[in-house]
Amino acid sequence: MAKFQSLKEAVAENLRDGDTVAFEGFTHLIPHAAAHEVIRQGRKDLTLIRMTPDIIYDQMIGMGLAKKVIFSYAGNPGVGLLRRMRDAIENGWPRAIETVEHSHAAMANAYEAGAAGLPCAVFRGYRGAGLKEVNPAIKSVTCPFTGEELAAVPAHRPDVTFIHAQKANRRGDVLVEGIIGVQKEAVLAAKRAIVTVEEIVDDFEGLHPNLCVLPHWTITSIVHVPGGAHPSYTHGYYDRDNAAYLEWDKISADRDLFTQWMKDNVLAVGSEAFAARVKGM
Amino acid sequence: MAKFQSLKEAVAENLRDGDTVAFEGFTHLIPHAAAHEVIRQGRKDLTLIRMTPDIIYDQMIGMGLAKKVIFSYAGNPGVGLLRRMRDAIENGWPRAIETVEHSHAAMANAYEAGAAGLPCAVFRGYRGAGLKEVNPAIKSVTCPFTGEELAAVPAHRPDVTFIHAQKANRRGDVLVEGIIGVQKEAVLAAKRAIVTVEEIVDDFEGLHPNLCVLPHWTITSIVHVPGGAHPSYTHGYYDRDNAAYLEWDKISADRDLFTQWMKDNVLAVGSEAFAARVKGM
Amino acid sequence: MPDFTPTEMMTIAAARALSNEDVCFVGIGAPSAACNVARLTHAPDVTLIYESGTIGTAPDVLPLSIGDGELCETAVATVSVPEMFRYWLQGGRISIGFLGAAQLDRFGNINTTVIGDYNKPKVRLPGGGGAPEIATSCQEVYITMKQSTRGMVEKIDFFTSFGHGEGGNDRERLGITTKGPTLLITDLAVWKPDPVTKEFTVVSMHPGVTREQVQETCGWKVRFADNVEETPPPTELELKTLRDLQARTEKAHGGKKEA
Amino acid sequence: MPDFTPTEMMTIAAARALSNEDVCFVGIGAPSAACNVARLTHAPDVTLIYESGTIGTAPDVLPLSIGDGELCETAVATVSVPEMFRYWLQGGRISIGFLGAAQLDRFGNINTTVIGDYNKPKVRLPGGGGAPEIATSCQEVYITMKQSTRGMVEKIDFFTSFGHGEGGNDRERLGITTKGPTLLITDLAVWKPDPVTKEFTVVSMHPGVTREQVQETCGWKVRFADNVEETPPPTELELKTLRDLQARTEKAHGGKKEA
Repeated sequence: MAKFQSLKEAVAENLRDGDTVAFEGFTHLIPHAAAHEVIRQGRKDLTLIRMTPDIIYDQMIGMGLAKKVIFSYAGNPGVGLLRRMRDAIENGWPRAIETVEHSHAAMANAYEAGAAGLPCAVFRGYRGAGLKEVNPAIKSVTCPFTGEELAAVPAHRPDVTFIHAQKANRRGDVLVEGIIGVQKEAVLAAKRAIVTVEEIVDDFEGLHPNLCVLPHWTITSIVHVPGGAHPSYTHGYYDRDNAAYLEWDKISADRDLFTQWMKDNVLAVGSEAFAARVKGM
Repeated sequence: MAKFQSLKEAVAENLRDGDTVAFEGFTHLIPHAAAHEVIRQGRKDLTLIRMTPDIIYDQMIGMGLAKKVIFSYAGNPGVGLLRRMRDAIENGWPRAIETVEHSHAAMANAYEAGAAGLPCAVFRGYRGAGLKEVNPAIKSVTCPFTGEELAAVPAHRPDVTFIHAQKANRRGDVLVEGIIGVQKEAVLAAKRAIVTVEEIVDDFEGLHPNLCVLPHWTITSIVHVPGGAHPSYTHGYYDRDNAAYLEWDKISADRDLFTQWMKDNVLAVGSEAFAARVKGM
Repeated sequence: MPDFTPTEMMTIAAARALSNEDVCFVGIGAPSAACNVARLTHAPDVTLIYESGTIGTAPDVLPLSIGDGELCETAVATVSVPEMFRYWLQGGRISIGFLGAAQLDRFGNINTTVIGDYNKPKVRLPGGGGAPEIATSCQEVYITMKQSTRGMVEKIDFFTSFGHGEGGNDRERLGITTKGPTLLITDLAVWKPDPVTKEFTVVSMHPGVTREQVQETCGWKVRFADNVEETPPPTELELKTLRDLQARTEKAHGGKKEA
Repeated sequence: MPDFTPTEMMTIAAARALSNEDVCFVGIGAPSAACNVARLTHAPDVTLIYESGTIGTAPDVLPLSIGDGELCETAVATVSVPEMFRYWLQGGRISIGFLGAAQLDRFGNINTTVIGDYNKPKVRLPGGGGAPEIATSCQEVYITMKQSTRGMVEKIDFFTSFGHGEGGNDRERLGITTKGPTLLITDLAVWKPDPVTKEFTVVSMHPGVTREQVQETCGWKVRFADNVEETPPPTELELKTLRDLQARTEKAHGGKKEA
């Protein structure tokens, strides 16, 4: 049953050192405010799952929170490489990280299988692809009817999933709209789910019946954080801050610049700072 | 690319004797008008797929069109048994039919796998259930990570799927709303898809982005048939004709009564009769 | 004590077994009435899910089918049927699955498929629908049915859905981690499985019912608990809620053509 | 003939390869520009799909990411990412998959994963994203990239996505039924695989480009078709459409903070 609480409380109560955690949102609705709170609380040895690590994991990896990253596309979308993640992989700074690399199809299927309570996902994938050779978590099953060999990967079952969404109602049901990504699956696959929202409304009266609504009994904690996806965006509230993505390429290129930026913009401020960042966007 | 045509043309062009065909709609949006046209055209030796055969297949089976039925619940919902289907199974009237019986979970997964282009569906099912012993299409695969034995069934890949939907736009995109059932999956799993609709509108301007819309390039043929789901219902247009479901129990109880009813209400009329049947519902 | 029928008592006893925290997968007929009476009396926050994809629904009248329009109109969300069976049922999100039975044995195994041999049935029944996986994926299963020697039998003709098999730890042996049938509510009594043998045992009889009546309408030798209680009779509120619901339902389903 | 850059020629040549009947899975960068130029010129009905779940989208500016808001706002429908990869890509609904490459070999095999050894990379590139399955599930694959000896190499460091393997019927041997890379469009030329060996062969050079230039910027010994044609130069309309699109994009993505 969803509790309404502060981001500080939600993170403190639900995320432990060593947990496996997913922060999802496919370009849209990336839960940046939640990640910053996790950084401020200094969680350690996390296994981070995410299709596209993006700036959000670049920051967490650069701050040394991650021991392992499970992912399928480690780029700064439309800009280039993730420089903090590269530095960790290539040079072990600030610590070495283990990587488990998949394709998007495998990651999406692994979340789907997690939500579906299955131990593994079965799909047609990785044919001729090199990841099969370097990732022991890619196996296969044989179709008992046709003999076709299909790819199999373990289901994602995070200890905690964080997502950002447009709205919660007072019962704690959550509405996700627009590019909905793998958020429903990531929430249903997890043991505990924390949702930051732009807005809390009385009820969802009048909503179309076929929208992506997560009932309150699938959510552990709901936190009101306007702007909480910045520099990602929230459909219906504010646009993507593309300039910030471009700027990140410069900030993340240098260890000192990065460290200073994180001090000024993450460690020294609270989640209430996000509202101002999206003003006028 | 979707063609707009008459129901007569759509059935004549797309459905052949011996085809495997699905008429889907989970209680809601059952494509009765399309089934009646198939009966009028006298198709033979069909393999009928449907989760809940319902009145629609009771009529087709009773008229001798089916050689095989793949299903998971052969009841008249809320009323009782399907008497024409029983008569075919128990007494071979008007012809013997083969049955392939599954659970709902298996049927839903088999459509999902068909839409996903997979040869089989993998799920956790049939544990301790007797259908495993009598249906050779139920097999298993072993999870390569946990060793768990999971159920596997062949994907549904109908030659033709028929559905009924609320709206098409002039490009041929189709909107399905409310209880959406397995319609999207049944259409995407099929080689050819025929959709009857309540209404054809200019465009879908202003529609919420996350609704169930089938793009025109997934549809073979669109037919305007107001009332085409009766006695099932179309959310937003007319209610379920529960009295007709109750009445069917009597009509279908007697071979002669059934035959006469089919002559009067199906063979002697056209699909334009449906509009009148839902007037005032 | 108001007058009430055995079926009313059955429905109300079933309703009482539900709480605000439950997420119920609802079948049609008695289970649907019981779940909605619970919702309209002591458990307003109970979550009702119908296999048509309607989650958190609150119908004003009982649906005739599991896919009536009102289920969707009053639901928190309506999802596709594949999603319903994958994410919600198989995903382990349902606390209580309600099942009825054409034939039931003492271990909660259910037949709704055929009477007689599967390949040459005497009576072809509707089949399992969602039951095979409801029986194993829900955390617990509640069964409701009227007692009769035809329905409560020594040996069912077909295993539509698995209860406790031949008793004991048969579920575990099949790798099933859910509890299975934990409650049987009939028109005469409330039954619970013995903790060890898993045989259904009468723990409570409805007001005025005798042990003889329970045995006469049951095809196996009935076990009674050491202390068999009397089911509290329906309260005025429970009975009024159920009857009002049924009156609204009757009116709605008479069909508008006749109206 | 208007002035144009090699990159503009590349984008426009790629755009011309698309028709109204195509359903394209679009990546970011050059493919996105090419697909949208096609849509804005000769193929207004081409269906563009981005892996974020947006189906039939028609953005007014080019997205910076594959999940920009405008893709959703202009789409026929936006579905979940698991559905995108299961029903639409794996389901065989996509006619053309567009891919770029950090490294490419003569058989259309692509590396976007690492330079150097996978476990001790010299450069850790972004990785495959959707590419491994785009390469095998789309009916055909079109590749666009600028020529360089660093990019077009004898041997790629990692098989991010499979093209024609070592040529011939390598795809069939792996049970892959789709055509794989059927077109390579660079800033200098248009290449097609030899029908038998599957080695990419230059079939057309862009205006003013010499064979020497093509060879100098390619890490393998280039094969030329018997009749190498000259790519028709961009038309005024094509060029204007591309430049207008890029101007709108530039303006939109400068970021409102700076505005």
